[in-house]
Amino acid sequence: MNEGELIRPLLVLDGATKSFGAVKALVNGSVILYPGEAHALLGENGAGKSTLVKILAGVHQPDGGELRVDGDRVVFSGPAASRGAGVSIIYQEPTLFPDLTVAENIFMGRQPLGRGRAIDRRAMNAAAAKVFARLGVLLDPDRQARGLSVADQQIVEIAKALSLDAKVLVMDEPTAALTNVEVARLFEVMRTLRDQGAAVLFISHRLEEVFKSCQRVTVMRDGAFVRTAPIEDLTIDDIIRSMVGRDLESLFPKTATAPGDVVLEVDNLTREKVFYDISFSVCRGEIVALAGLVGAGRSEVARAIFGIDRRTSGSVRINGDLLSNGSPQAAMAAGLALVPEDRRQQGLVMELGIDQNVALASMRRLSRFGIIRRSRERTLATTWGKRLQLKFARLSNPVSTLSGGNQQKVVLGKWLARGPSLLIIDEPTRGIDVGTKAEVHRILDGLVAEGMAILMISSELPEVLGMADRVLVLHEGRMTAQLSRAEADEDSIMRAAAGLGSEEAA
Amino acid sequence: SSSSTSTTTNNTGSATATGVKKGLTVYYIPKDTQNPYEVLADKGGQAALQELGGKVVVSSGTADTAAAQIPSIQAAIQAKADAIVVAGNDPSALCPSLSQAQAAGIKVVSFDSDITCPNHLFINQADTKTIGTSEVDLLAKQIGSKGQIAILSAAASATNQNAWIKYMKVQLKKYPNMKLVSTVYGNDDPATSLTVLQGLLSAYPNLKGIISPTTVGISTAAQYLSTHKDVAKRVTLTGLGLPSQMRKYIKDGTVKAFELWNPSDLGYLAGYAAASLASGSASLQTGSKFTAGKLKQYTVIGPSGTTGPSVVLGPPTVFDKSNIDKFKF
Amino acid sequence: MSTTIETPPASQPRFAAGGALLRARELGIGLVIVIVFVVATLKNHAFANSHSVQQLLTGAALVALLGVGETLVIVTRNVDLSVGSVVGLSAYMVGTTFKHHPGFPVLLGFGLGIAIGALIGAINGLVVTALRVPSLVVTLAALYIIRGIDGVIVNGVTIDPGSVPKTFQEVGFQTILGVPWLAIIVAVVVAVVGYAMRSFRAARELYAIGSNPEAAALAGIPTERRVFTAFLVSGSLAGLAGALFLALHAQVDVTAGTGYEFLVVAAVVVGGVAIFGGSGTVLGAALGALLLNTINQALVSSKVSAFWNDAIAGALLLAAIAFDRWLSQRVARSLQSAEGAHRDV
Amino acid sequence: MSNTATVPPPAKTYGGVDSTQPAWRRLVRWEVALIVVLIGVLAFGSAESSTFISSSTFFFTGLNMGEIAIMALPLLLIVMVGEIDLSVASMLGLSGTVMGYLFQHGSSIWLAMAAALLVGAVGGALNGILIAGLGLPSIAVTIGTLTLFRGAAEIILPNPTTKLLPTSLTKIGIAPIQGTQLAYSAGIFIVLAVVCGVVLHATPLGRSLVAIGLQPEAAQFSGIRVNRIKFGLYVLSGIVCAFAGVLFTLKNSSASYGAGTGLELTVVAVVLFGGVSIFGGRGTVAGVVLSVIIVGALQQALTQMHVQAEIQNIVTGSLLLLSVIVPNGGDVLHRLRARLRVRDPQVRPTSA
Ligand SMILES: Nc1ncnc2c1ncn2[C@@H]1O[C@H](COP(=O)(O)OP(=O)(O)OP(=O)(O)O)[C@@H](O)[C@H]1O
Ligand SMILES: Nc1ncnc2c1ncn2[C@@H]1O[C@H](COP(=O)(O)OP(=O)(O)OP(=O)(O)O)[C@@H](O)[C@H]1O
Ligand SMILES: [Mg+2]
Ligand SMILES: [Mg+2]
Repeated sequence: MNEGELIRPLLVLDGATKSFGAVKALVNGSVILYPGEAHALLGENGAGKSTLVKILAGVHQPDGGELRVDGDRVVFSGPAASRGAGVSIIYQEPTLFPDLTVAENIFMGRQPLGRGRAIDRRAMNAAAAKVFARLGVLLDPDRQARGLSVADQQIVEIAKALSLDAKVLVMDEPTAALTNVEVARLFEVMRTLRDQGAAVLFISHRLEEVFKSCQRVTVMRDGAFVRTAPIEDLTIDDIIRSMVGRDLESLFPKTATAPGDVVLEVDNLTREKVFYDISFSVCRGEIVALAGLVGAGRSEVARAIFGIDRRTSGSVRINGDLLSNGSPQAAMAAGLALVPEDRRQQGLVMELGIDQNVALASMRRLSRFGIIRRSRERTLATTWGKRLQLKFARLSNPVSTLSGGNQQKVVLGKWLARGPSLLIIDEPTRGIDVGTKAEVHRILDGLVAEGMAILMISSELPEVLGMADRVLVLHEGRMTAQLSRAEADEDSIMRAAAGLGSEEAA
Repeated sequence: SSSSTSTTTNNTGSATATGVKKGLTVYYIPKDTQNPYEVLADKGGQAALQELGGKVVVSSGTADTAAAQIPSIQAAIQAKADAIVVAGNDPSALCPSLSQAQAAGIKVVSFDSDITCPNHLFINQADTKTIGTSEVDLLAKQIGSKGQIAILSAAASATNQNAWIKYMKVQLKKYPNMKLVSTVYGNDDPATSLTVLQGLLSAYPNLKGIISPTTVGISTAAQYLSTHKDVAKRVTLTGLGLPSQMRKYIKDGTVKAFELWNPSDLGYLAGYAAASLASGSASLQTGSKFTAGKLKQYTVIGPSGTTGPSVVLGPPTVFDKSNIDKFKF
Repeated sequence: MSTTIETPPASQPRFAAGGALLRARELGIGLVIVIVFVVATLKNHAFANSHSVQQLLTGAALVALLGVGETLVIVTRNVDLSVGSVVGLSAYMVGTTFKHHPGFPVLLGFGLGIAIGALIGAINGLVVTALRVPSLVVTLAALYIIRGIDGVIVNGVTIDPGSVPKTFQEVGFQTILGVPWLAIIVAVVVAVVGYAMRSFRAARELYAIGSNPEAAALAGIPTERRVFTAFLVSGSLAGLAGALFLALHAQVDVTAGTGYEFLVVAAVVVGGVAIFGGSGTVLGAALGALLLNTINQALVSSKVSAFWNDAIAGALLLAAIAFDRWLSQRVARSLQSAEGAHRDV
Repeated sequence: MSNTATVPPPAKTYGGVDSTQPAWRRLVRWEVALIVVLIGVLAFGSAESSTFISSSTFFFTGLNMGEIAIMALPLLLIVMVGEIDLSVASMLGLSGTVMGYLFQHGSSIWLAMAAALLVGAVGGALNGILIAGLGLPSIAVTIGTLTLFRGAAEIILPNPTTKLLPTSLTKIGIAPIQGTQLAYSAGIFIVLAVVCGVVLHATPLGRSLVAIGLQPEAAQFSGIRVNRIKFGLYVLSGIVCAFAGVLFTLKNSSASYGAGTGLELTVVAVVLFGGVSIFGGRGTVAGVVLSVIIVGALQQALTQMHVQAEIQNIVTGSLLLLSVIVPNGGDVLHRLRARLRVRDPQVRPTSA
């Protein structure tokens, strides 16, 4: 893209700063976007990527620095202003209106008007259908957004951004919840946009995607600009080094362990309309991965085992004895722990302090005569904070002030503090940077070494292949394969996930 | 609780000719601060105490509940008042507080709606029996003593209403062809009164007459009839109402006749009674006499049935075209 | 996903499902109203005569009108508890104006009522949006304050029919072709606002705000201005309702409109408006009000002892809420099972 | 605020808009403000009325606020989990009615009281089933039961009781606890408040309530029995309000179905004025206790000064408004400054 330097940049953010009270989210946010380029923005959790995005979106007003669009200095008083300037955003967390139709979600505030400035629904639905066609998805534009799967929610977000035909398209981890196929489609769309002279700012923790789709890379660390370079001048290791600020030892540390006796035994587990006849077992000292496409029903299996959802039929045994249906308390008593998929809603009470969150699952143990002892609570949090290398200012700070990776560590600590015999962990590293990723993997490896049994749900194949002793594959709520570490590879898992049936099944 | 005071200059404690001390403080505690009927009564009370060189404090809540009246009673105790004149929102819920007041040496007088507490004087607007019977007779005269009739009352728990209704039923025995088909309660709230009235009319298409022994009820009903001539043609309305509110309906013929006494006279009498009790110039003994200024002399009647010692203001006035303009309240 | 061709364009049937959701709510309530009406008529034929039908409409009119405004507010995930007190104040103010300025133009009377309501609505909206404080608390406080002010003004003096212009009162009872004026006015308001809520961007943004406030902000919706408007409308309609209250009763004391706040919220919820915002129609709210009033009058006319009214009304309210939930859950489930059908590889 | 799937709890303003508060704000607690207000009220009262600072004022305040205060405690807990109960006053009326009816018809006073409490438990359970069980919105449900309970009371006891209750019990309406100036109901409130305070602020259950109020789903995933706890709270509320109804009946030495009509708003106001967030998760018992005292003292002061009841309503409303505005004052200023920062010349981008 060297000839790119000759062209006038579409958008320039220069030395933007932003702090939230004590937290310095952005020290030097700088990025230059040229027409027709896909530009990757990389950095660890909490590096300040989303904050930078929210400044481009006009959600946050920067404390300092300047922003130029088409060479003119601009100040975005709010999202509307940003959009008006031709910048469209896909936020990290889906921002849908569950009560409105998919089409209205896409065109809110810009609905096509008919006679008497009244909204022309037919035209609106047609337009939405067009965008979906572009993305190669079939979603009913007239369907309520409530009940959309995580993936579909992300699809709608993308459609929303595309429908704006913006000069600058910013995507904050749009692929975190997508299937490879959808990701591939998204990349095609990105290409067409670039051909039309738009600029794309792409944020992802999946470096392989970045290499597939982007021309230039900007790396951030601790809220500050580190470097910008053409992709071809970089190797994965260069990028990781400048992200983490040090060399990184293997991403998937895996010490072979001999599986002990069976801890979890699932037999013909069924939940109507979600999954059917799931049977498997997990032993001490092994990591069993539950693979499949988003929407396959893996989380639901986990929820049913842990008792959040009631199972329609089938049985769950922990260390031999039956687990009563629909009771997380019973599951916890039996030594189960579930690190859920959605940190912000399910894993943590965002406004409670770090210590109180860590203690949340062990309050009884921490209290004497029914009174919680704060001292013990703090000790517990400190201990696990150390063991998990948690980065935080004060234990009493609300977890909302931590970055994604550190939030995930708090959830882990909360459950490990109970010393469970089986740990179910759903998307252990979704939206977590490589550095922290490696840490989390090391922690998991250490746990199985100590003889814990782990059931890991993951949408990232490398993670599955790297960490699992055995791989179970789900397709539309049915188990299509059980693969040993030896049998498991990219191809065999994807075939099973796609429901094409693997060799032995065929 | 709401208040307004009226004082007179000379406050020496010496007894006057009527044997009533000067400088007395009487707390008037109406059902609520807004009830127009009782606003008139309170004014009468203030006039009385003015004449006696005393002072009236009007104090009550905004809602017609006993709970809202209790703080006012407490204020009277705190202020070392000489007497309390109260219109009970509830027959007995006020008794504990009033007994505290009596323990503090405060004389208790009730008016408009009586209370069941011991040792108090009830100022009866008109003999309960008379009201009950006269209402029925008044209606009977207008509808030729036959047909279905109904009662539109205030709250189901209002003592005075229930007492009158009791005597109405007794009197109805004299009219075999008049049938009381229903009693509905409008809680002295225009909207509720209207709803129940409408329900009443659709439930009993050939209803002949309605008695509404409450000012809010009768005026609401009158307004409805005056705006629905077809209904007015077949339904006759009477009851207890304020001339000021009913004048229009008497004039346009919606209502032929209704009755009431002068509320301010009622308050005025209560004021004199309270002052006399507080001065010891009158007692709860049957036959005890006291003069009530312009209203001349009154005698305490002995307890009868649920009513304790009481004095009766006098027979109610019947208002119709002939006299309605004479009354300004 | 890649083989999207295989999956049939399931659009049509699901559109039906979506539409059914909207229709079913209003239909459901309409159905219940009819049932109550029929049962009441069977118990007492007089209930079906044109007269009592008119009464059903007039009786429900005011609450329905308030329900329309309340719907706008609740849809934005707020609530307005001050409506009852606004009715009281507006009714009395218009009344005194007529009393002390004989010959005050009738139409201006309504204008005055609306103006008073609008003022209070504006204040509510301003406090809620500018200071970002929960509307439930703000409007509860407003309820206390306005009632207080009303009491100070009224001070035991009733407005009596004599001082209310005849033509003004006629709005309260006159009918055109057997349809009460009140009902017509409310019907017009419902039609207009209902259409706007379906078809105008600003109105759709109200739903968006209630459905997901943060997303609304990100979508660049002027959240504060919209919420403010909702309160403004609610206040104005309450003011109008006050004027109509005066027209209907021709006499006003301090009790006017007491307890309406809960009645209105009840009607709105029965009408299928989600109490936590995002969905619901003004037509539903109006029907909810009609249902509650139908129930009340049916009870009286069916000669059920007056003492049973509240109990039965309360029970039916609970039933209505439960029914609505059951309905929406069924729809949601049908949507979920439908969803994902298209997501195969 | 439980039934919206993808929506974060309304109180949370993370993202969306700048949500951070200056450090000094954490020091300024609403409770402190309340104490200031209380001192103000006392000073004002004693200045305006010679009889204000007196043992009888103290007794009367307790006597008048007792039941309201007692009902405020379970409501506090319910609001903490993000729900509400508007049926409290109707339950007070219903339980009193049941008690009065049974006693009137010759059952022993103790049996009558027991029955009243039982009714409270049943009524609370009804709320609990509809709200925790079926997941219906509590504000709508309890408006329904508000009407239902009052109606039931009306059916049971159309006319007030006449049979006088045993004076040994009704004296709680006249006399303070021996040797003190404390009304019985107030005494009971203090005990309950202490218990409530310990439970809410120091026990796993209390912590669970906070978690549920802030983030129900996270609470559920942490093994907290969200629905069971909510159900329990409503049953508790029912019983406590029934108990308040018993006290109320004894205090008035008679029962009538209208008892406590309209008190629900007062109770809600007292709780909110105590600084409890209507969205749940935030609130203290201390705040509620202070607010009870302030409201009671204010009523006494104003009544003794012959201030119109209407004015008292205005004062109550204004205080309520302050209780939500003052704690937000910091944010408001913060936002205004943010606004001003944006106000500098806004250059519109021009497409080259
Ligand atoms: N509204 C806020 N209030 C307080 N702190 C915040 C806020 N938003 C972000 N932060 C903090 O600012 C830092 C940067 O956050 P940001 O979300 O930009 O990181 P990120 O690079 O997007 O991380 P991730 O890859 O996990 O999304 C983090 O420490 C985060 O906790
Ligand atoms: N928010 C939701 N509301 C309703 N249904 C959902 C929701 N999320 C998922 N589903 C449905 O539940 C099933 C499983 O979805 P889910 O995304 O949990 O599967 P998954 O394999 O756990 O995917 P992942 O864990 O990678 O997100 C699918 O049918 C999906 O459509
Ligand atoms: Mg981010
Ligand atoms: Mg999942």
